[in-house]
Order: sequence, then structure tokens, then C-alpha cells
Amino acid sequence: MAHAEHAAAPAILQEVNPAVLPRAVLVANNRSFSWITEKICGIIEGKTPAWWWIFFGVAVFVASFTVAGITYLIATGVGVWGHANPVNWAWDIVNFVFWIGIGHAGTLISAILCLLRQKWRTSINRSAEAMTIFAVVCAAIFPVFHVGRVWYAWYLFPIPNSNVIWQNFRSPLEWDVFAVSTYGTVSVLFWYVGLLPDLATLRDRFYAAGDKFRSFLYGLFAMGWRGSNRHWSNYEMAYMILAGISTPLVLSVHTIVSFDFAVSLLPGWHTTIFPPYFVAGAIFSGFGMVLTLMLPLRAVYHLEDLITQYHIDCMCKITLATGTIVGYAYAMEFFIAWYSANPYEGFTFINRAFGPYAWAYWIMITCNVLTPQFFWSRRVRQNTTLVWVLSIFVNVGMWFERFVIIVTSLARDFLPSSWGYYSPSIVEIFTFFGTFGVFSTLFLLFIRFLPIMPMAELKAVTPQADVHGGSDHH
Amino acid sequence: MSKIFPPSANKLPLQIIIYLGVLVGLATAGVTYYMTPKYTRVGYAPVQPVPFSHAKHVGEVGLDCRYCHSNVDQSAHSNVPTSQTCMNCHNQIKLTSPLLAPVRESYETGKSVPWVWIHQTPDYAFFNHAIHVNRGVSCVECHGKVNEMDTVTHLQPLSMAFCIECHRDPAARLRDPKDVFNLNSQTLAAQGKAEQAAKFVHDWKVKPPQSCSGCHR
Amino acid sequence: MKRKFEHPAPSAREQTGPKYWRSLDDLAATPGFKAQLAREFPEGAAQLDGVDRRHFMKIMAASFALGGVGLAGCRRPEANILPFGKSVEGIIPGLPQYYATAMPLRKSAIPLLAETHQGRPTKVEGNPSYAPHGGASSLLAQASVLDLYDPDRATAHTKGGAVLNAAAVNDLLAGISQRFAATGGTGLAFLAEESASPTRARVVKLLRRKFPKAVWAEYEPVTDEPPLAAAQACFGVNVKPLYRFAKAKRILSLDANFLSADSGSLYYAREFAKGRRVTKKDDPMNRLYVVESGLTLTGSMADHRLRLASSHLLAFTAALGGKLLSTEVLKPLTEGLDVNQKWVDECAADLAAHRGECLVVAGNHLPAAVHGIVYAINAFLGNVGQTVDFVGVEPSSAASISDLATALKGGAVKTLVILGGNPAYNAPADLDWAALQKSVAEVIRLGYFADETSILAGTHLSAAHYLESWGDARTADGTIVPVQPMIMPLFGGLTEIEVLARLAGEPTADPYALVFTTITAIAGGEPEKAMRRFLHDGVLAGSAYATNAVAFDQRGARALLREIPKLAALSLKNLEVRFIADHKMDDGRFANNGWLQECPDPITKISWDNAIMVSPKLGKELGIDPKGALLQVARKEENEFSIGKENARVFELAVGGRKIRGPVHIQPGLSNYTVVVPLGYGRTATGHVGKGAGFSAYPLRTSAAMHVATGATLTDTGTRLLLANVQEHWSMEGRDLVREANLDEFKENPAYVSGIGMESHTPSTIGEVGKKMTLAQRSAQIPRGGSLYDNPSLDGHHQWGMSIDLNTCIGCNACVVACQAENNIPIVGKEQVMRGREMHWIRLDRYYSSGTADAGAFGGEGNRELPEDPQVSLQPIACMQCELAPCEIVCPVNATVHDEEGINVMAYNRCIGTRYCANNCPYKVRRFNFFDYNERSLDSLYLGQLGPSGMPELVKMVKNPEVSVRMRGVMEKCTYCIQRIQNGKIQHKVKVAQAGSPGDVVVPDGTIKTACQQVCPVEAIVFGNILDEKSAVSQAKARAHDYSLLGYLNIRPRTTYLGKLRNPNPQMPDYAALPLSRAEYNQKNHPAGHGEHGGARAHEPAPAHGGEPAKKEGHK
Amino acid sequence: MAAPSYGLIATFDTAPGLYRAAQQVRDAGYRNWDCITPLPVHGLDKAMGLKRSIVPRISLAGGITGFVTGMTMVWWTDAFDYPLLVGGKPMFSPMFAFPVSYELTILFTAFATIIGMFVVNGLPMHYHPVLKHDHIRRGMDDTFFIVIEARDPRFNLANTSALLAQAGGKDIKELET
Repeated sequence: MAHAEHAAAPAILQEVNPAVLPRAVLVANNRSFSWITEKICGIIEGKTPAWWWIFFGVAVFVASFTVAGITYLIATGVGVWGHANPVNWAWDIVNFVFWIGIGHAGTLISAILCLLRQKWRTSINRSAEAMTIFAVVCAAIFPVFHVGRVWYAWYLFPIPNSNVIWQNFRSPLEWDVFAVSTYGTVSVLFWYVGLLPDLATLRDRFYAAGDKFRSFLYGLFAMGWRGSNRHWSNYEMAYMILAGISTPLVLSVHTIVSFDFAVSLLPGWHTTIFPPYFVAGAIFSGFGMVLTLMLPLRAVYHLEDLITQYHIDCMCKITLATGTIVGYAYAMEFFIAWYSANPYEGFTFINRAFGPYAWAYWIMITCNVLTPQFFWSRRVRQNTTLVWVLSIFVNVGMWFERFVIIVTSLARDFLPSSWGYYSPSIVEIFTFFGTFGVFSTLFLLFIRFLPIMPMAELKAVTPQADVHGGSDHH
Repeated sequence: MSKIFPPSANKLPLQIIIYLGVLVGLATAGVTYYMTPKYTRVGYAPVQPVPFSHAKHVGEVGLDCRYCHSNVDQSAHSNVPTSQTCMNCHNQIKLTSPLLAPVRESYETGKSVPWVWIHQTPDYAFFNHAIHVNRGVSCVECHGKVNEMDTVTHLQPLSMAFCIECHRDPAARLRDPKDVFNLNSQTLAAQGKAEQAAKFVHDWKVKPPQSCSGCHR
Repeated sequence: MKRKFEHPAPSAREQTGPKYWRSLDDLAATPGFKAQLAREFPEGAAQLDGVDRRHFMKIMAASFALGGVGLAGCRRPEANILPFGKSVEGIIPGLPQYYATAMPLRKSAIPLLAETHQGRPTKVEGNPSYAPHGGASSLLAQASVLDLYDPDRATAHTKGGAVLNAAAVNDLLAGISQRFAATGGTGLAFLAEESASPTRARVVKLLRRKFPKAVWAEYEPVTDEPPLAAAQACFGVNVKPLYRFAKAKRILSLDANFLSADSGSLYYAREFAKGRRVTKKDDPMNRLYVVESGLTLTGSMADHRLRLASSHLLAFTAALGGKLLSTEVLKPLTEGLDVNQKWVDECAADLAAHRGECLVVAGNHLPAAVHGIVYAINAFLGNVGQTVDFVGVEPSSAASISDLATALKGGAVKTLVILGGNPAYNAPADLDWAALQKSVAEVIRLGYFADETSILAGTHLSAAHYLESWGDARTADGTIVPVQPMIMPLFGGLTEIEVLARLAGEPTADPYALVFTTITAIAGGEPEKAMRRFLHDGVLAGSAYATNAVAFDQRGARALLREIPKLAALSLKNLEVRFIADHKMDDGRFANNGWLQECPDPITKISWDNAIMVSPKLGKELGIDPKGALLQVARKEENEFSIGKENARVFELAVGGRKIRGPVHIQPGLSNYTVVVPLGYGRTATGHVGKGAGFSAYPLRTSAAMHVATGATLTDTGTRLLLANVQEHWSMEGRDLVREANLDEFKENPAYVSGIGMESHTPSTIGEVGKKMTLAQRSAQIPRGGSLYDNPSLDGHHQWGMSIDLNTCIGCNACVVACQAENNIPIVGKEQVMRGREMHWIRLDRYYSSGTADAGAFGGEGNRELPEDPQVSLQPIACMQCELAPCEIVCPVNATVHDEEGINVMAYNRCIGTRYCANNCPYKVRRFNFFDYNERSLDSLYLGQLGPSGMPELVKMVKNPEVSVRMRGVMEKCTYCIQRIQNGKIQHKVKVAQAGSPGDVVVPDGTIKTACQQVCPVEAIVFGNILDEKSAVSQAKARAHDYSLLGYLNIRPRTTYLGKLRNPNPQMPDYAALPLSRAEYNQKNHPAGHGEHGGARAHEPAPAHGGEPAKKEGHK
Repeated sequence: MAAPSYGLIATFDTAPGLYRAAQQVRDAGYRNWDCITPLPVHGLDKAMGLKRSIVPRISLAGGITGFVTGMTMVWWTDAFDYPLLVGGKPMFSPMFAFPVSYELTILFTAFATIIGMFVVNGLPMHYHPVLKHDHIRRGMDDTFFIVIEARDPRFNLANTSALLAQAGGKDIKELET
């Protein structure tokens, strides 16, 4: 189609000749197809490195905290957490929103960037999608187990029953049920479709290597993919459509999550700015997490040629942009609180910044608004270690953002008589801590057994994939 | 060259899908039948300490329900008769019947006869007999034709669905108030007196609660 | 935490109830029973004569099985129905019965109706046929039911550890009786509680006639009646005052907490409210002056409150008396009094201006001299016979505990019989009672618990609860009321009169017979009939004390003033200690009552503990002034809170060498150097509930200084103690929650409430259409107002609503416990309350205001200071049943929805416990079962499945079978007592159906009462059908000063409030043109002077005007 | 081996090579033939003369079903089958029915798309003659193939292999079914 455009382009364009604008190198050193295949499949085919076992062991151990915490909770009651009137939601929902937010970057990278033809995404989208799915898994733990009677959680789904009673579709929580489950499902499907050709590659490589068993396993899921171009054309179309629907999906999910608060009448929750603010925040934290995960991976597997400085720059810039949006949202909340002339509203925000939870508020401001500003500097962006550290700040900050929104608003609401102060119990802390183990466990399994990058797509963005000999225009 | 999968492998996916479909279908059907009150409650007919036959006492002798269940029209709770009530007659007839031994014993000692409870509602559902029997809902609606039962059997599911069905359309179930304890009577609707039923609903301001508070406290 | 207190599960297999049956064998013996068998159909409760009634009780007791199964319900697989063996008169399984009885307390009693379900009393209500209380009852009466089923109560008679059976006890008592008969009682001594029971008085007479040489002593650690001596001296007769507050336009209380700590409090509160209640602009309203050392409920109602040490009250009274009576005699008494003279003068002037319609009341604990002067003042002002009557009473001929102690010291006493009380715990410290008691050869103790005294006694006889006993009593005004058993003594407990009768060697010791004799003698007429009537009405008509036309006798009064106490200036080094009966524990007798322990103190809001209360000034001087946050965005807390829990410093309080340790609580409103210490805590020998709750202050008390002691000092022990304080923040923060005005403002603008709060400058939420509608229409049609949605209308036959009058609410907390009793609300224990997990469905918010709101965020001095002399505003808060309920919208599973009669209902069995509703409730009235509070004992909550589950059968019996007992993980809340509403409607429909007018389904106003409404002594709570324009609630809501809390949220609460009014005297030095909370509101929302939208502007919205000042506020 | 022939397969080393060959085969008028590529080759569809995929239409159908299901479900449960008064909100309003319907739209679209893609591609097909080709492994790696099926009317061992050879195909082999 680049074709058609140029045919129609006005003369002036010819002179400007965008073609000669330097194009970022997505796969450096002009690597060949087979080099890419070797590189990525090598990770899976090679023998498991010792460090993997160590990390895996640690991850599983950490994950066991969540399992233990949840078991205790179910056996005893929600009371083992720190909740109480007036703070009936705290870490549970904070963690839920936090993890969901993390997940968003994955979908964003793979879907939105795909739609925007941002080819640089290809190197990171596979692991980003994996991250999404694992984050959703971690997120789902909390809303499910924070309910008082988890064994009745099925009441949340419209299943015909002998009590002929249904769900309340006016409740944002009910919307959440649909949003999150849809999000999880679609992410998995999207991810799987992307994996299809690579699984076929692995199938055949293992067969060649004489490993019938693994060849069979990968083959089973490759569904007999054979690289037929007639398939490719439908495949590409389907992939594009999935990308297309994932984009509104990812936006809607965090919008709906933000409705949980925006629909209520609590000062500090009842805010129309929430949807865009939450989505921006989600992308912000998401990219933070992508950086946190990808940079070590890049170092360990020497993927500098695939995850180039260009990629890191892009991600840093997005972090900077969304971080600034979030900062703007914070400011806006204050302005609206003042402008609304509602004393309850006004107090809530003053209380956030200077009340008993001020410490949380200022951690949030520091990590979310100040930290990303460093990314203005190219030198910072080029210092991967520094970028990695900053990305961790971003993750911390976004967790605190949710904490500030949820807990400080609840702790001091309308009637001073019911004001209180929430502090977490050890069980809560361990349960949350454990989810990082759950996440890492899944992620480690992923990098060990699945191609961490979409080989087919990577090849497609190399010059030699171009049937017209290395240039878009001719 | 990858020949791990034989040609036959191509048929498998479809077959698997079909089998799964059938399996899930069966499971759903099974659950909906076996795990709802329609199955768990209906048909419950335990052996009572005394083989009391409603068929004989009501059907043949012609006792009114209220002779034994004397408070059903005043109380939430339809009382089970005291042994004394039994003895009112059985100190004249069947004086020595071994079947009545528990009743006589209870009468002497004052200890209760451990009748087995058949029509139970869950503890969080508060059913009130008085309001129903006083406003045109007959015993039959929930208990069936007890007057024809030798051993009382649980006939209706008595599930929330069952209650709600009637609460949504009372007119269909109402009887002429004087027929309430006549277990052979017909509902007004069944007698083709729909407009009379409608009038009943209107005049008596019949408005069964459909919100939680009606039954749950 | 060793507290073990459990509640029953819904699926209770109550068949096991019979464990508590009194064996039915003894039935057969009695003639009445045979007679009953003779009848073919034993019906006709009409023939309930005494004898039958008692067996009836026995059979009743035998019927828990049905009580449980019938209503508490059972689950599959198999359950049994256990009908009575014999039909019981008047019993309809499934319908509760109500019987008249009374709860005796010291020299008075509260007439009650006890609700029994198949023989188990589950709830008591005030007996409406006793007019002075009008069906109200008290906090203690409500909670007393729980004591009946207390698993820790004494369950057997023991002697030296060995259990005695009934026969053995009789022999024991008979033995004593014979042994001392010879010597005329030499060496025999009795220590009993005060009592107003005519029967006991009669039996005691018999006893003393039989043992003339025996010592009969009575002791009460706290006093709720004025000293007889004073009246004796002043009037020369034995009279006690009965106040007629309804007639009093001006009231001066001298350290008298007549609203909650007097034997006549229920009556007084009710009468006071009559004089206080204002329904329209020209209604009169009384004015209350209070001079007090602590901050009492009475003080919190004051229009003018003067903080003064109790030990200075005599001086104050003298000063006032001198002014009023214009005499110099009292001058010497006023030496060293340090108060604003203007206060005294103006107060006196105001009283003088209301001769015959004012009233001066002195605290019962004050010395006779004060009472003497007060009698003089009342006499002089012509109040006697108007606002105060003097009624003749029997002088007590009993010896004091000190006399008894001397006797014991002499070793003259061989056998000591202690009836009730608990001297080992609460006797004056200087007597060293424990040692004395041990020194006696034989001590027989009749007690409800095996408490401190019983442990030291050789023989313990377990006493019967009043709901298990036959007896009688007199109310504060002398009306004789019956004490009827609802149930056979569960553990064969004995009543006091039975024990005494046996000791007196009476032919019949059967308590019923004893009461029968007494009453029929008094009532005269045909005995059986008289008795039946007495039992039926629950009062003996015309038995009140006779009013005595007294004449004030100067000389007598002078005698009281003979010795003039030296007035010592108080300071940090010389503190005054004021011992008060605790609002909940009383003198400690209720220490094992979980409902009372968990009920927060109405003023301090502390539950499960007492505290040493000190004034903010003293706090500063002691160096425990809590520091607020760096940037104080809200008023500073009055006490130190660490992570939401009050972390109090433990101090040592020493008086005359005696020491106690306790947590210090800074309490605004106290006289600067008065330390207030509630009695009744720190029990060492009590049940699982009472153990470890608070500290005992008795070790400080000496018979010389029973109520007030001076020369006390406080020293920090360096340790700290966490207190379960249910209200962390004390300030209203200048919000429009409790809307107050002075009477004069109200008179010119009765609708002043609508000039306050967001609503006053935002467009009406109900829109123009809504404004045109009547209340009834509005409640049924739910006008859309500015809303995006059109609201479905409510088509019920009734629309329920409630109105709470903040002007009369005295914050006695009776509603809190009444609700707990009615709705099976569990207690959660100190640890959970500290976390903020208390389950009360109705709570009382208590706010202080000092008139200095902080200036916004970066506070001016306002929020760095604690008010030393605050105004108190109380606000009962329960679910408001919002028409547009925010909680419903957010519940994902439809567990909480609206019913067609406008109630926000909860289906516990549908709730999955997301707690979203609680978050979205602006009033925070929803309560969540964080643990299985009903299944797990409080000390094993965190053990989950590993901990023991289930609870004693005994405790199950207190549960109201009409309400499901909630399980863990479920949200619960007030539903206007939905069970009462449903049953009320059903009974009405049944009635009309059987009466042949089935169409009249609308329940007449007043037939359905919520538990909180029914118990309220001041009738502050009105509930009813707002579709009915004439109903009490409709009329209340129609008043001009009716407002919705947080109305601007457009959630349309069905519970609305009537604004609070204050009636200050412009002449007084401490006159405030606006109530302090209102001043704070204005400072915060309308700075720069221009006041809020009062007056005519109140009604039409003025957004522009309103927006602007609030913006200013936002800036800071 | 007497196994019936499936068709001919030819190897190409570069994408451009394949591209040009595909154009020739297309122009030769073959119908039942295919290209095997390790990556989606941009423009190859046109070169092969493939029509636009019909997957989008399936997706659209799925999406519409999803939205309708959502709206109907909310209306039926809350407004028709068991209407309950909830916070004074109407029994049904597209406002609060929207989020759920929206999510279902996406969910159903996703399923439709993927199932559609599989069905149209005739996948899963774990066994296929092409997969038996000795060097097919490289087809998932870096080499390109053209397969012309024997069932094509124009198929003729000699001419077809000539065509492939002349189009630049190397290592032309016969595939057995």
C-alpha cells in the first residue's frame, strides 16, 4: 500500500522524500533468518541453565506464601486481613488494580502498537503478552478471595438456579467480573495465535533433533501449521482483528476497574477523571514492568541485537509521557476538589497530602511524577541499569497510587465519628508478596519453554523479508 | 519429514470436540436435576415413630386439619399436635394398639414423641402459615393432598423458585377462603372463576412480597 | 484474651435444650397438675391462677425443643419436631408470650414485659401500663436477659467445694435457724443489698423478730437516691424528693446526673424530654444549668455548664443559696470558692424569675448540707408541690457495713449470711473486708456468680435470676410491681426471700406464697382476684408513695451546716477523685455481661475498659498532651492513637497511701483538677467476659470518702495500655452533621436547618416537581429531581420511615443494647473492637465543639487545641434506609435491595461479602462478619477451623428466633426491625381477615415499634408509615427543623433528624450567640463573616452565593 | 513406492525469488497450489492472486451476537425475569447494560475470529503431505517452497516441474499423499 500512497502523493513529497529519513534498525547487524531462529529456539533447546533452576526454586518458594495466605484466609475469615470499618477494601483491591495495570502494557504493546504499525514492538510483544496473562492471573486472585464467602463466588455469574435470582448488572463489580474474565481470555487467545507459527518451527526442529516427545507436544499445539501462504493471509487478518479488538478491550478494562471507584459516592472515589487517569496509569505501570523484566532478560540472553537501544528509548518515552499524564491527573483532582466547592471533597484531598497517610501520598508523587522526568535525558535512557532502577520506582509508585486512592479516601470519609486508620496484617503482606512468586514462576516457565520472541514476525521486519529487495519504495 | 502425526490424527480434533460437548451437556443436565430441591426434597417420606395415616384420619374420619394443627391459622408455625390431642380420642378407641405405644408413653411421661420433620424450610427462610391460610392459600398448594396420604410425602420442591412463582401470580393459586382447609377443593382459577380470583386479589389487597424482606430477616 | 463467649448457630439442634428441663416428675405430685389433666381441652388462659401458673412455667421450661426447631430451624438430613407432651394453656407455638415482671435494682425497679418464646425469655420491654416510664426501659434492663443465660453463672450450691442438693440446702438453712433460735440470734449477722421489695421487708421483719440480737446490715457501694438524713433534718419527716421535670422551665443540676444515674432516671429523662421537646416555633423549652465536676449525660444536655470540683459544690450551693435566699448565714461556707460570680448571679436571677416552675437538683453523692440548702432553695422558690414532690418513705433500720465490720472485728459473729452484693470486691477499702470475712467461722453467701465474696465464703448458694424468681419490688415512686418467673430456675437457684424465710423458720418458704401473702395483704379485696390482677397488669394500682405536704424547717437545716469543711484549692499535687457508678457495669454487678462490656461508654466511647479520666489541662500538666500530625488537617485527637487504637498511658492514682493503676483518658469537659474514675471494672473472680476488663477503683475508696476524695496524685508508670475506643475522632470538623440553633433563632426561623449544609446552596435534589409533592407522595413516587434516571416508584401499602429528635436524645445507649438483643447481634471482643469491627447496628456519635474550627488545612490554632469546656452533640446513627441507596447499586449479587415498602433489605443468605456496600455507605452503618463471631469463641477467632466451634446450649436460648443468626463473611445492618414489621403486618392481616374486613391491610400507627424506639426513654425515635399523613412519624417529619443527614448526596434517607436546639441565657457570662458547633460550621464554610443562608433565604437555592465561600475554604 | 502423488514441491532461497515464481505460477492459471513461507511475506497474496480473507465477516457476526447477548441478558435477568428495586435505578437502561455488553462483544468477536481462522484454514490438520517433505523444517526457518497439487486440472508432472524450474525453483520433488 506504500505503493499506492506514493503514486498519489503530490510532487512536493517527492522532494521531501520521506524514504531517505533514517529508519531505525529493528534487527541489528543485518542478521539472517536462520540466525534469528537459532538464537531464539536455542534458548529452548539448550540445556536448562543453573541460574534458571535457582530462580525457579526461589520463585516457587515465594509463590507458596500466597497459597498459604489464601488457605488461612479461607479457613478462618477475612478478619485475618487488616480490614475493618471504615476501610473495607485495602490491599486486596490495591493489589488487584496494581496487577491488572501491569498487565495492560502487554496488550498495549502487542495490540495498539501492532495497529499503529510500530514494527519495533515485535521483539518485545511476545513476552509482553505473556506478562499480561500472568499479571491477570495474579490480579484475579485478589477479587476472588477478598469476598467473605468465596465458596459462593459463583453467585457472581449468571447461572440459572433454584433461587431464580440474578446478578445486579448495575454494579461496577459485576462489570468487573465480565471485564476481567474477558480480558484474561482474549489475552490468552491473542498470545496463542501469535505462538502458532513458532510452535510449528519448534516442532520441526525437535523432530529433526530426534526429540520425538517434545516434537509431539509442540506439534500438538501447532495444530499442523505448515507455513502455507493461504493460511498466512487468514492468519494475518485474524491477528490484525484480534489486535484491533484488544485495543478497545484494554482501554475498557481499566476504565471499568476505575468505575469501581468512580461510580461510588465517596469523596476521592467519585471522580469523572478516573477512566483516562487509570488507563494512563496502567500503561505507565505496565511499561515500567516491561522494562523491569526485559532489561535483565536482554542482558542474560544477549538479545541486544533484538531489543535495541531504540526499543528502550521508545519505552522510556512512553513511560515519561504517561507518567506526566498521571501527574496531571493528580493536579486535576485537587483543582476539581477545590472548584467543586464541596467541603467533603476538599478535605479528602487535603487529607491525602497532609493527613495520616501523607507518607503514602508523597511516595506516590515522587515515584510517579518525578522519577519519569529523568527520561527526558538521553544519557539516562542509554544507561540501562539506571533505566531498570527507575522502572522499579515506577512500579512502587503505581502500587502506592492505588493505595492512596482506596485507603485514604475510605479512612476519612463523611462522618468524622467513623474515621479510622487501616494497617495491613502480616497475612496480607505475605499474600501480596507471594504473588510476585506466582508471576515469576509462570514467567520463568515461559522463557524456558516458549519462544520469547515471535520469530516469524521478527523475520518479517528484516530487510531480506522484503520481496522488493530491501526498500519500501520503488 | 515430520511424520509424528499419522493421517488418522486429522479426524481426532472434531471427535474430541463432539465428545466434550456431549459430556458437558450430560453434566449440566445431571446437576440441574440431581442437585436442586426438585430432586433433593420432593419424595421425602420418612418413617414416623407412629405410622399415623392422614388418609384415615382426614380422608375417612373427616377430621379438619385444625383439629390437630390447631394453631395453623394464628401462628407462623403449624403446630404438631401434642400427645394429649391424640389421646383425646385414643383414650376411648384403640386403647391397647401397640402402634400407639409411643403416644401413650409420651402422654404419661410428658416427653415428646420424636416426629420426623418433613416440610422444612431453610433456617434463613421465614415462612408464615397464618398469613397464607387466612388469605386464601390452601394447605394443598405446598403439602399436596395430605388427606389421601398414608405416609406424608414431600410433594413440592418448596424452593425459592416455587414460592416466587406463586407470589408473582397469586390469582392463579387463590381459593375461596372457606375452601382453604378443604383439600379436595379447586382454586378459583381452576374453577374457571378467573374474574372472581382477580376480584379477591383486588378486594383483599393481595400483594405478596417479591423482595427479600418477605421471607428473609 | 481469655474471654470465651459464644452464640448459637442457626442450625441449632435445640432438642438438646431439655438438658435444662427441670425434671417433670415433681409435676405429677402437685394438685393443680392433676386438675389440668382432668380437663379434656386444657385451654382458657383466663384461668391462670397462681398455682397453675407455676406449673405452667415448668411445662414452658420443658419446651425449648419446639422453640428451637420451630423457628431457629434445622437442616437435612433428618430433624425432629418435638411437640409438648401435654398441651399448655395459652401457648401457641410460634407466637411469643409477654408477661409482666420487673427488674429490681437497689431501692427501685423497672417494670417490664418479658417476651418469651416457648418458655425462654429472649427480650424485655418496659411495661407500658406503668405510666411514668411509658413503656421505656434502660440499658441495664435490656442487657439483663443475657445474664440469665450466662454460662459462667453459678450453677450449683456448694459447701467447701462439695455440691449441695436442694434438700441439703434446706436442711442447712433450717439448721442455722434452729441453732440461733435459742440465743435470739446472738452471733448471727446478715449483710444484704438494699431492696424495695415489700415481701423482703416483711420477711426481714419476721426474721428480726425471731433473732432480735442478730445484726442486720445493708450495703450498696453506689447510691442513686438522695440521703434521707437531709430531708429528715429539713422537714422533720422521712421523705424523699420526686422531681417533676416536665413542669420545670428552669433546671439547675448540682453535680446531679439525674438523666442516667438516679433511681428515677427513666421517669426523669422522660419528663425532662417533655419540657425539652419543641415541635413548633412557639413551643416552650426548658433551660438546663449544670454545675458538675465530671462530664455526665446530664451535663452534655446543658445549656449552661459550669465545671466545678465536687468538693467545691457545697460552697457553690451556699453562694447560690445566699444569693437566692438573700441570707448571710451561708457566707462562711463559700470561703475559697473560685467561680465567676456573674454566673451565679445570673443563674440565680433566672431561677428567681421562675418561681414555682424551676427546679434545683443536687447529686445524690453530695453531702447532706448541699441537699439541705437545695431543699431550702426549692422551698423558697415555691417549687415544692410544683416541680418537686416529697413522698414518705420507710427509713432503713439496717446497720451499715461499717457497723457490721466492727461487730465482725469483735469476733462476736459466728455465722454471717451475705445475700447478694459483693463486699469482698466493693466494700470500702478501709474495712479490709476480705480479712474480716475470712475471720468468721461460718459464712453463707447467696450469689448469682461464684464471685470474689463467694470464694471467701464457706458456703455458696446460687441465686436465681429475676426472670427465674417470684418476688416483688417498688419503683422509684413506690409503685409495687411483681417479679414473675418466665422460666424455672435453670440451675435450681434460690431467691433471697426464700432463703430468708427458711432462716426465719417460716412454715412456707415458697416465694410465690410469700409474695401472695404480702400483696394480697396490701391490695386487700378478694385475694385470688387481686393477685391475678396484679400479675396481669404488672403494677399494683395506687401503691405509689404518698405525697407528703412538707414544711421546711430552718433549724433542722441549720443543723446540717454545723461543721464547715475547709475548702482546699485543687492542683496537680492535690487532685480530687470522683468515684462514679459506671454507666454500664453499674457497681460491677454486670461485669460478665458481654452486651454491656462491648457497649461503648456514652461519653468516652471506650468499650471493654474503664479509664482514669483527666481534663485536657491536667493532661498537659501531666505531660500527656497528645501531639497531632505535623500538618494538622483535622482537629487534634484528645488522646494518643497509634494505628487507630487508643494507646493510653498507665498512671498510678494514689489517695492517702492507697494506690490503683489505670489507663489515663483525656476527657474534655472535666473540672480541671478532678479525676473521674468509674467503678465496676477490674473484677478478679468473674466469668470469661468480665475477666481482665478494666481496673478496680474500690481499693481507693474509704468509708470516709465514698464518692469524692481529695489529695490525690497521679504518677506515670511508663507503661501503656491499648483501649478499645470506638470513636477515634471527636470533632465534627465544621460539617453540617448535627444541625444546631439557639431557641431564639429557631423562633424566628424554624426552618433554620435548611440554611445549613450543601443543600442550602445547591439545587433541590427532588426538583421542582418533588417540592410540590407531599411527603407521602414523595416517598411513594420518588421524584426524579435532577437525576439522569427516572426512579421506579414504591407501591407498598406502607412506606416506613423514622424521625430522630436530636433535641431530646440524651445518649443513654439503651437503643444500642436493645437492638443487640432484638437482632441477635454478636459481641466481638476487645481486640476486634480495637480494630473497628464492632457489630452494633445503631451507634451514638458523640461530638465536641469548642467554637473554634481550624482554618482549613494548614490549621490555625483551632486544630492544635483540645476544648477544655466543649459543647456536646449526640447523634444516633443506624441504617437510614435511603430511597436511592448507594449500597444497593454496588452489590453485584442483589443481596441488598429495596422492598416495596421502602426498606433497604439484606438477604444474608445471598451475600458473598464483597464489602463494596459498606464502602459506599456514607454513614458507615453496615457491619461485616469478619469472623464466625457466632460460632467461634472470642479467644479463638484467629484459629479458624483449628479452633473449637459451637457454643453452649445455654447461650443459644437468648437468641431471637425471628431473626437469622448471621454467619461469617456476611454483611449485616439495621432493617428497621424487619421481623417486627413483617410479623406486625401479618398479625394485622390475620386479624382483619378473621374479622371479615380483609381489605384493611394498613397497620394502624404505633402498632409496630422498632426495638430502639420502644426502649427510648425520651421518645426521641419515632417510627411509622409515612404514607399515613396522620402518623406520628409523618408529623415529626413535617416539622420545620427536620433534615436529612448528608442530604445533598441525593440518596434520600428515610431516617431524618430533628435539629438540636439550645436555650442559653443571654445574661450569662458564657452565653454564645450560636451553638459552638454552628460557629465552627460558619467559620469553616462561610468565613469572612457573612453567615450561612439562614432566614428567608434558607429555602430558595443560591448556588453562586454558596459556591464562593466554600471555594475560599478549598484554597487553604 | 506406489503411493499416489500429492503434487510437486520446489524450493526457493529468497523471498523475492518466491515472489516472482508465485506470480508466474499464478499467471500459468494454477488453482490448487500454495506457497510455504517461514514468515508472512508482504504482497505475496497479490502475487498468488488470493482473495481477501473472509475472517473479518465471521468476526463481525461474532461481535454483533456478543453485543445482543449482553443487552438481552441484562434486560431479561434484571428487568424481565426478576425485577428488583435497586437503589432507585430503573429496571433496565442501556447505560448500565453497556459495559457488560461491550465486554461480551469483544469476547465473542475474539472467539469468532479464531474459530473462523482455524475453520477457514482447515486447521487443525496435524498430518499433511507437505509436512513429510525432507526439508520442510527449513520452511519454518529460512527457506521458501511452492507446492502445486496433483489434483489441479492443469497439473502435469512434466510441464509443471518445468514451470517451477523455469521460475527458479530448485530441488523439485514429488510429494506422496
